[in-house]
Amino acid sequence: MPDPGPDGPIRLIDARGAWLAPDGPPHSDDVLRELLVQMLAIRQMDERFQNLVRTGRVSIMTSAAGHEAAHVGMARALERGRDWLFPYYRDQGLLLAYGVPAREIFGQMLATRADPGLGRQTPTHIVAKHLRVFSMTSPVGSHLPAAAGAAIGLARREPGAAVLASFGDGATATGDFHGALTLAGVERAPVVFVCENNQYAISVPLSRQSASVSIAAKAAAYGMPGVVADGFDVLAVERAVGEALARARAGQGPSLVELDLYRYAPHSSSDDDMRYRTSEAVAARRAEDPVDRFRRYLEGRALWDDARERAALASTGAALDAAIAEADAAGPVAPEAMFDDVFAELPWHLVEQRRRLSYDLD
Amino acid sequence: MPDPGPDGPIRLIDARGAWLAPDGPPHSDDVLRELLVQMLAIRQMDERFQNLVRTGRVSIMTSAAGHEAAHVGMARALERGRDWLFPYYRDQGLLLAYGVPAREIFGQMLATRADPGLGRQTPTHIVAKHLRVFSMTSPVGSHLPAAAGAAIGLARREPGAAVLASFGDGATATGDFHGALTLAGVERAPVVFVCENNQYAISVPLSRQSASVSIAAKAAAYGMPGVVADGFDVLAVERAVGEALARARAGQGPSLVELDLYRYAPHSSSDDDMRYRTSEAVAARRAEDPVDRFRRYLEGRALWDDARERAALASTGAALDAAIAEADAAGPVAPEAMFDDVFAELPWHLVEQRRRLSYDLD
Amino acid sequence: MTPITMVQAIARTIDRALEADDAVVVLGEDVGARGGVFLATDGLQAKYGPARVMDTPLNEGTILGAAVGMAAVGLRPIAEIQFADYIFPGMDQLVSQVATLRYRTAGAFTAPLVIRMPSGGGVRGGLWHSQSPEAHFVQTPGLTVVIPSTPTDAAGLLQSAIALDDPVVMLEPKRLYRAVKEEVPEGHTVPIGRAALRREGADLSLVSYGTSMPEVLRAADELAAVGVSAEVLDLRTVMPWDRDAVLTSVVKTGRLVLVADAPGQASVVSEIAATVCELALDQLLAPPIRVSGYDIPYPYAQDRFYLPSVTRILYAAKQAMDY
Amino acid sequence: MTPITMVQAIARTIDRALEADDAVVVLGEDVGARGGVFLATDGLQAKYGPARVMDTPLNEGTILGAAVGMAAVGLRPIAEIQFADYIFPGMDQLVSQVATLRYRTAGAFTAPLVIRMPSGGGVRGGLWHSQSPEAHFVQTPGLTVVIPSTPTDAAGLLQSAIALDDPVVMLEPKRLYRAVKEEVPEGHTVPIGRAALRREGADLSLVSYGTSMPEVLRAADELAAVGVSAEVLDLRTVMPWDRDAVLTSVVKTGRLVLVADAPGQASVVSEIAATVCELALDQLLAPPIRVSGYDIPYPYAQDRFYLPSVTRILYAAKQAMDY
Ligand SMILES: Cc1ncc(C[n+]2csc(CCOP(=O)(O)OP(=O)(O)O)c2C)c(N)n1
Ligand SMILES: Cc1ncc(C[n+]2csc(CCOP(=O)(O)OP(=O)(O)O)c2C)c(N)n1
Ligand SMILES: [Mg+2]
Ligand SMILES: [Mg+2]
Repeated sequence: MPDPGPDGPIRLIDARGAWLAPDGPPHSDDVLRELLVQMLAIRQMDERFQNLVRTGRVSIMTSAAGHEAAHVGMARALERGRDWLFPYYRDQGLLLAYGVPAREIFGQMLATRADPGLGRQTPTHIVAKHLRVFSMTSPVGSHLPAAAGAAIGLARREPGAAVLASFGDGATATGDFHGALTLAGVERAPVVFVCENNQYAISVPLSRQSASVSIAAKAAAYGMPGVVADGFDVLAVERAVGEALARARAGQGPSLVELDLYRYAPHSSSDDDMRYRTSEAVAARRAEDPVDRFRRYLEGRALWDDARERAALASTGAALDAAIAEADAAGPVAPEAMFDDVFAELPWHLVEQRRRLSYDLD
Repeated sequence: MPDPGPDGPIRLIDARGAWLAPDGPPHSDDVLRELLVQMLAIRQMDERFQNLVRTGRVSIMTSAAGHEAAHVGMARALERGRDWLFPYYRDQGLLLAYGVPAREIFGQMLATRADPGLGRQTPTHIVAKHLRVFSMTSPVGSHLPAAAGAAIGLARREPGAAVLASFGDGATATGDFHGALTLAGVERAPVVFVCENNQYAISVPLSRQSASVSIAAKAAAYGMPGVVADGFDVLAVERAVGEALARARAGQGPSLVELDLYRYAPHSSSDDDMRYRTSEAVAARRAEDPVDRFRRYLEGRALWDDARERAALASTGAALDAAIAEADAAGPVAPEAMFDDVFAELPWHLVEQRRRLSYDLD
Repeated sequence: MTPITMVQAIARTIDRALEADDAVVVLGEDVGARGGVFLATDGLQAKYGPARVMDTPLNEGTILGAAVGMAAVGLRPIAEIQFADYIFPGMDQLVSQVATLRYRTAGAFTAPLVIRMPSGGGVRGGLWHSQSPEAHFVQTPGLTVVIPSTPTDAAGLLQSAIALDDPVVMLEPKRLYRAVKEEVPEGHTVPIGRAALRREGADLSLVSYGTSMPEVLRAADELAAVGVSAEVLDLRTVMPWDRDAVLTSVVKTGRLVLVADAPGQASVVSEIAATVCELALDQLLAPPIRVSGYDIPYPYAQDRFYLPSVTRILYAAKQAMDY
Repeated sequence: MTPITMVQAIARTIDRALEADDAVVVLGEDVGARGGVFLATDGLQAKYGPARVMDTPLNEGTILGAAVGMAAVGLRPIAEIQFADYIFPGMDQLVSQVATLRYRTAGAFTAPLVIRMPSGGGVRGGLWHSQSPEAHFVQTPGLTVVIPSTPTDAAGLLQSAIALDDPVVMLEPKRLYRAVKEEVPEGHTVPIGRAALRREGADLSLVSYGTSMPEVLRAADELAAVGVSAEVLDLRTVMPWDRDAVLTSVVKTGRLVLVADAPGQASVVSEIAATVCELALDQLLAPPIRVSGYDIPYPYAQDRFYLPSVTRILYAAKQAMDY
């Protein structure tokens, strides 16, 4: 747990589901239930991703388990159609909650023609321009300068819009993180940098990634406010990110928000986390699970029960399975398609290389 | 002037030469006079550099005018033979004060065989391994990761030694600055990062380089102490840097020291600073000149007078001119020498290329 | 029309682009009040304001990455890297973000950037003010790479680069920034991918570009004086290079000398030599010979010995003629 | 002797180096408790402690720069870049700091580093887990570049690289990490700059290295089956490459097919093709033909179509034989 500063992290609901904040909940009962449904959906999607890897249909995946509250809270804080989102490879839950069609998400995972990116990228590197969601890159932190640049551009062309850029704790050590926040600070650009601090960059714990008291504390180096929110509390995430986005939209400059959370699964389906942490340590953080916590809160207010849970799981599960089927049905991308989009026009050397590919296809 | 934090910048002597500190001066009268002589020497060397450029003998130079107190104070804080120095291209004054022979410095400027680097580098990129002075690179900030690495290595092999790395305000925006301080913080490495904040990176003022209240304030992002010292006060520099080095040597980890100063000359002999600042602005900061200030302090204590000044200038001037003559006398490096030291052994393609050079030499 | 230098032609072209299209912005280190260290953006911030001609913090990766983000929301950035030598701190942004954007999004996003950088030696600048790193760009799929050698081509290639919806790296031979003045017609464009025939000739093809063009032309003159008719091609674009023009010339002359100031290993001229041999082996009367910069860091003391000299070019021509 | 894989051979060689010399240190992301994502440093932190096997923050420039500083004070660092694709954020440190240190200090300082990185495709890793960026290194004066294709060569080249007082980049074909097991003798060294003759042949020279070697050997087998005797050279070092071995073979066979998985433009194979043509034009019975990775970002969906296939190699061989 990072040092959250004098006032502690932003938290509205405690680990047992009790309401903590002086004010009441910010949403109608329906919306509150919807938040839980979204978190459950992310977890269901995660299981399906794991399955696709296990059956060899997908080569690798990075699990969002433990990030559900962060993803749903961020999605809720964004204004669809106005704001821009620059996510990273672990944000499939954020994209699902934000409205990216599951068909496109699974199309990307399976690299079928249902993928708007035509199967070019590593699984989970989803793009959704129709929702103002920028493309992901694998090099950690490398999307952050673009997020700052987009915010600078928006301030000039669409004042009132903001950018949200998300990334992991490991990304904070990169030169791109530093450059992006430096530029955003100087330009007072409308961008909110949200760190999904899951305590690890693969095996490297935060203590070996940074010696600052928290990630939020780094904000001062860029002349911007920094706050820590409990990343297992969906409403705290929504509030912290929402306030920062509101400031950005109002021309009050950038912010850094740290979401304190925990990665349940190994870094990726290719990782073995028992080499660097114990199952007891994982279990200890799972005891504060964001989904369970929010469910308990809703149950305490009699907004949720087993019947609703079963219904939600059944309907989301069916929708996800239908999306997989649709993604599959779109069929594989053609081998020759790998030569498209390198340039707007195919130069002569690629014309010839495409021809050479045909030897392999006969 | 950066926000120096609650206690203001470290300053022992004010702009008019009055003693401010509660304690007395840290040095004998002889040493105090020596500090002035060194600052005067740096200024004299600067004039000679300018002359060499004017006469076309050197292609470019970056002036140290305004950095004299910083250079002499840092040189004094280091322990020769124990500590390591990772300087940057504007630090010729620091190197002179630290004991790099003027013959080597001018040899480097003139790219003669008096240059231990054999004329390979741009003027002012001096190297002096015999004094544990590392090689400079032009890419701004790019020596800082090496400084952190050297400190990590020293902690293991020579506990009690420290590293000083100096750089400009512009360097603080680079990814290398961030990576170096991040690593040093995590490793609690014995390194002191000293920023010679001369307010500009060529034409870009600090306000467009960083939105933090000061450069020293960035230290918290790396879990290390940060202080601001008056970079026009040689004893303040020595104290701030000296204390940080002492902490490093004692195993108490890295520090960031910001020296608030001002560049008098254009960025380089190829720059025209009147495009981006006024001569009035320059004059305003020159009114607090570090050399004048220290001279006034010494005069106030009757440790200095015109006769001493004349004698010092004459003797240093003569020594510098002799060094130029010596550097010249060493003669130019041979054209073929440009093929040496790319690798320990010349590979076949360079053997042939060296042979081809001979066509140009006949 | 007043004759202008290459750097003036560049500044004028940027000026017109800023004037013609609100979406065009300029960003880089010292591009504002300073007007760029070579004055390629002289006076533009005063004219268009700091929001359109923007000084950035000292971070090349951030310059390129920010330009990508600006493009995502509809701008058309012209980014300056102060010296080509300083592309390397921004190399990941160039290779990973800029070059792949169209590809990895199947065209949903594009990177219509121009990335300008003074390159090449011969100015007594030493190790980090002299490099010609074009081969790094040529071997990065997704980048178009142009290198002018005249004021007119600089203006024309830049104009085409600004219009293109894909990222273009423009290397500007700094030694030629003020070497000559030409009357440069306004609005002039030079097609990307097309070489210029500088001299017609029958005996030998001299193919080059950028910094080395003056030496190549002088060598052609000296060859003419001894009765060797050299054809001279200035590639102008090195990715994609003008294969048809090169092959046409080589088929005609049967002899090829390639000249460039960049280091020779895995270079543009190596690529061309290999391709010509693959496609026109039987038309060759002599092996293609490459005259390159040396494969060493660019030395300060030997600045004038590094670049391909007229002597070295003539020596190669003689080898080809005598083969 | 138990047969071991390439990655085991690498881990063992690093282990022995740490044991033999206190000055040797390992640094990189996840090299500690995790043992590296491919297990090339498996168990070493437990054995030698975190001061000698050190996890770094996520910053490739810092890894390389810190290694340079460690070397300045007497250490001999072995740095791991987790994937070759992630060298680019560290490119300036590699090109500007590491590669030039000996040169710019006239030998006062050296950079006796080994920089290891898994490279190449064929593992369904997509754009940033598949690249082979060796040409970037080859054209950077000051770097030595090795690429093994067998467990024994991996151990032997690494051993030589650790002993060398200059920086060595070792690209490790990740597709071959566990492809075969061999008995690898302890303390085995492979000289840098020396190719290995994998098959003797009379009709055609197949020259390759790294990731593509298995396809090249299979192609040689298929050629043998149809009566074409192919000589196969595995370069192992691509800077400096073994010119004598290549020329000797080409002079013997008169035909050259070059194969590598990296993009083709301004590549290692282009350099070799150009050099062979320059030096042995008259001995060539056919033009040297290059079979390369495509000049596109490495696609995920078409992972298995990207790499030079046996079919493409055979097609090139046929072209050379039929010429
Ligand atoms: C520049 C770069 N270096 C190394 C890697 C390999 N890598 C992939 S993810 C990762 C850890 C990232 O950790 P963090 O930023 O905390 O995000 P998380 O995966 O924990 O969500 C590393 C080192 C990479 N993708 N990019
Ligand atoms: C990576 C890089 N980018 C650009 C440059 C060009 N350049 C040389 S000095 C300089 C400004 C450096 O300012 P600062 O760090 O404040 O040091 P100062 O020169 O003011 O002492 C710039 C941009 C460079 N040398 N390196
Ligand atoms: Mg993490
Ligand atoms: Mg400065």
